Amino acid sequence: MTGIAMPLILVLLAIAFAVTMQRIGAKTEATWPRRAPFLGGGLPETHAWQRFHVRYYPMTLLFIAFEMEMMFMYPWAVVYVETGIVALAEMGMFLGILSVGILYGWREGVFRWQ
Amino acid sequence: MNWLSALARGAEIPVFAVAGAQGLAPVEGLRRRPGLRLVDSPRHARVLLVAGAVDAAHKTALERLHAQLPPPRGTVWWQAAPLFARGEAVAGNDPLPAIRAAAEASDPDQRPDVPPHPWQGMGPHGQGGRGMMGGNPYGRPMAMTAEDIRDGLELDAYSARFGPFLPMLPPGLALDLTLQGDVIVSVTVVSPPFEQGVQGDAPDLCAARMLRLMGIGPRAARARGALMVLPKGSGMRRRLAAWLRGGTVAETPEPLSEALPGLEWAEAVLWLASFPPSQLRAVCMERQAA
Amino acid sequence: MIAAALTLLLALPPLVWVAAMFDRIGTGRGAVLIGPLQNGAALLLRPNTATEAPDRLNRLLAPGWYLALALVGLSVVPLAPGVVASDISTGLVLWGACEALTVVVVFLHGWSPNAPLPLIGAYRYVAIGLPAMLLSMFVLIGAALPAQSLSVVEVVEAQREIWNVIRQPLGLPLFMALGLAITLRGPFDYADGAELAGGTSAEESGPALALWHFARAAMLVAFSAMAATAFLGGHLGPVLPGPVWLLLKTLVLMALSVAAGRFFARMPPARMLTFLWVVLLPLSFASLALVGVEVLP
Amino acid sequence: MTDALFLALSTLAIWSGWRVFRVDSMVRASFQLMVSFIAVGLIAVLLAAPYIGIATIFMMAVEMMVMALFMVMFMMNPAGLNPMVMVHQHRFSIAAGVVAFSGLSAAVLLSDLPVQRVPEGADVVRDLGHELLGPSMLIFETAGVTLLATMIGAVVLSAHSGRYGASDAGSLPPGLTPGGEPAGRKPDESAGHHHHHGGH
Repeated sequence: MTGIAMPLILVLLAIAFAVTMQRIGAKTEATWPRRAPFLGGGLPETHAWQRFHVRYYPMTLLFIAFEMEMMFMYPWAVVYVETGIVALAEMGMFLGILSVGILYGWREGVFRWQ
Repeated sequence: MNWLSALARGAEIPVFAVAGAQGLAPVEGLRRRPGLRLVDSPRHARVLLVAGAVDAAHKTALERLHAQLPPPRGTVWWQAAPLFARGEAVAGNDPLPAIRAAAEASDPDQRPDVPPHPWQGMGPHGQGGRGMMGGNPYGRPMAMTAEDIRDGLELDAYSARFGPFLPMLPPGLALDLTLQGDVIVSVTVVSPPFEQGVQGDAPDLCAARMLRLMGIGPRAARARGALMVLPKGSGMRRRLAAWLRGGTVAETPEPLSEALPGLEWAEAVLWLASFPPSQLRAVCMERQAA
Repeated sequence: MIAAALTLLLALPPLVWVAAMFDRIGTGRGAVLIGPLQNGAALLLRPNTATEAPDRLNRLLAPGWYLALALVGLSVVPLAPGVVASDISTGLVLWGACEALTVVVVFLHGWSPNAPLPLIGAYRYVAIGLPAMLLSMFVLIGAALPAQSLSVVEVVEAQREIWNVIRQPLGLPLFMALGLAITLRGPFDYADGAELAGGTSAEESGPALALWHFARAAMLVAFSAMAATAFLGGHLGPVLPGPVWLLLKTLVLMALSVAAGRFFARMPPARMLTFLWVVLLPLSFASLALVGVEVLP
Repeated sequence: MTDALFLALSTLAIWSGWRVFRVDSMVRASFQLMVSFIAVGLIAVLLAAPYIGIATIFMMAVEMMVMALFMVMFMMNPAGLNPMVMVHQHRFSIAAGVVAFSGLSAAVLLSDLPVQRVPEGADVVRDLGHELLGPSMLIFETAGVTLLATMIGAVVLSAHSGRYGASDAGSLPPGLTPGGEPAGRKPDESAGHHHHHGGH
């Protein structure tokens, strides 16, 4: 199982390339006015890093549950044709159950900004 | 790297344009000029172009912006009185020769090289901070928790002055905003948009500015689907449709400090862009006079 | 395997150049051929400036990771029968993992400068990038059904009779939605849009910015090659040799993606989130159900 | 080749796992953990589990992304601008770590591990699929229901918006007759705050 060796080599190559290229540009001294974050001439009071108020957090929880379920579908897809109608029915049920989750989430407004 | 420099010589000059009074229409006219490219952030630019008069109250803001162009950088004052002694002033209709010249220039910073707050060597680790959240680590304090207007989670509120030269806001509009996440919690208008005259309210210009924020050009907008992406009930669809038909918009916006809180950033920016600059200026001036 | 990888590495820069040309066509700027190269060279020679207290390591590496993900995604695409750089039996899942990691990398790119506009861009992108990934999972599973395998090689072989784009007509448009999301384009460009003055790259300049654009274009190439393979039969085709067919189909899909990115307007993110879950996701259910009924023996 | 890859990947997994507790930034910690999991996933691929391995990478990418969102959202000093110690209950955690490590090592070394080489070219994904649709069908369907319960639970606990408006504004349904009393069960007055609380 060395099929993963090639992707790893490609990752290393890409990173090496990117780091080398970033050494090309001219060097400048980073003065404080140069380093200030861009706000169109305005200034922030604080650092931008903060306890960021994510407005879609219920969606991410729904998403994780959904993603978990999707992982069952890959092996299912491989044996689908062999198993035939049973597989169709089973996955139909499975997806039906989860669609209820999406509908519920929609009704409760989790896809809006909180 | 000689071949790289030779290749780079033919490149378009990236220009960050600041539109002053009566400057919006001329800047929009530069958008399709070959030889230069208007960019959204000063970090991407080689030349700072100040088009139209900027009053002295904005001198510091302009100097800050100037410092954010990576050096070497140049400045061009186009139909504007220079606010600091760098770059070349152009009065005529074509700033391109001056921009070409500025692309060879190398202005020094206009602002003193001091951190926003002193921090070096302070605190237990020398990074200027104290404890978990205190002090000024690396020159700035950390944001602190505050009430939120939407979901009642007390997370950090980010307060900053946005503008007066942010490309997605009307030129000249400076707002003191408090954000929680990307939702605006409170708004104070610091300075109103610049006077743009009749040209600034031209329907095609207003529509093009709004459509640019939606990521498309005016040609794609002829398919009416573009209107569907705007939120219902905010009047944005109506106003953009009017502009696309070539009509003018004469609606008066609500005062910004009441209309913007509760809006998420993209909505707020689109809402502002859906009014002609003159109307926004009028409503901000009214507030300041009162 | 090594020959295929070398071919990819040699073919990627010209294809990135072509992607940059596509981006330039129709903007009325002229110099379609040489313009992107000149602008790229000029950008490489400019300096990158530090921001206040940035996450230096992640800022340095983010464009590289993005490029790496594009390369790994591209490497599962078979160039001709039996010629594939990463010969792994679960290629479709590996591609999915690259999509997921792209969201992480774009987030890091926006997080690392410690500046407000990139930060907002990063968070908005996560909101849209995550559910957009579900679409591609459904349509790629739809492509795996007739192949009875998760290997991309098998997916191509299963299209000898009939291409997946005919079996699963909704699949390609839905996959293109994901493509626009991972290449930060048009209606799905919540990371680097104009309403954030460049979003996650608003604070980048010089080589870092050039590389980010390079990686975006490389991701467009990777996505188009994958879409051509999963839906348009990949290297299959009469008369011409396989790699030429793959190249032609990839170019067509690149042009289509660029055009779609220019044509569709961007919604405010909350609206797009609802649209994704309530309209596009059920459509991808339907697409899978359709292909499921079709391939039943 | 495989051995060298295994050694490199396990070193990466352990090193980045250790870094999780040494960095100051929540974002770095989350993604260090992700790197660790990616290395473990790749080791699983080496162990002839190509689906489980790659799926681990896939899942961990999105899960660590979401974890980073929540960590930054709720932790003080999320970017580690002020240095801090990521570890709480230092001594206890060291002891727990030592006990867990020695216990697991003992389990690995002392138990009689089965030796069943996966035959070359075996299609393990297909076997997994047959398992899911055959003997483990009930487990599979139970997982569906469990995940639905998870979704509903997550929405109930975290969402502030509701069907009838924001939860702290009462989220009351409209009346059965126009202008009538709100339909449904009356919230218990004495119970104070009700269930929607948004995770303070």
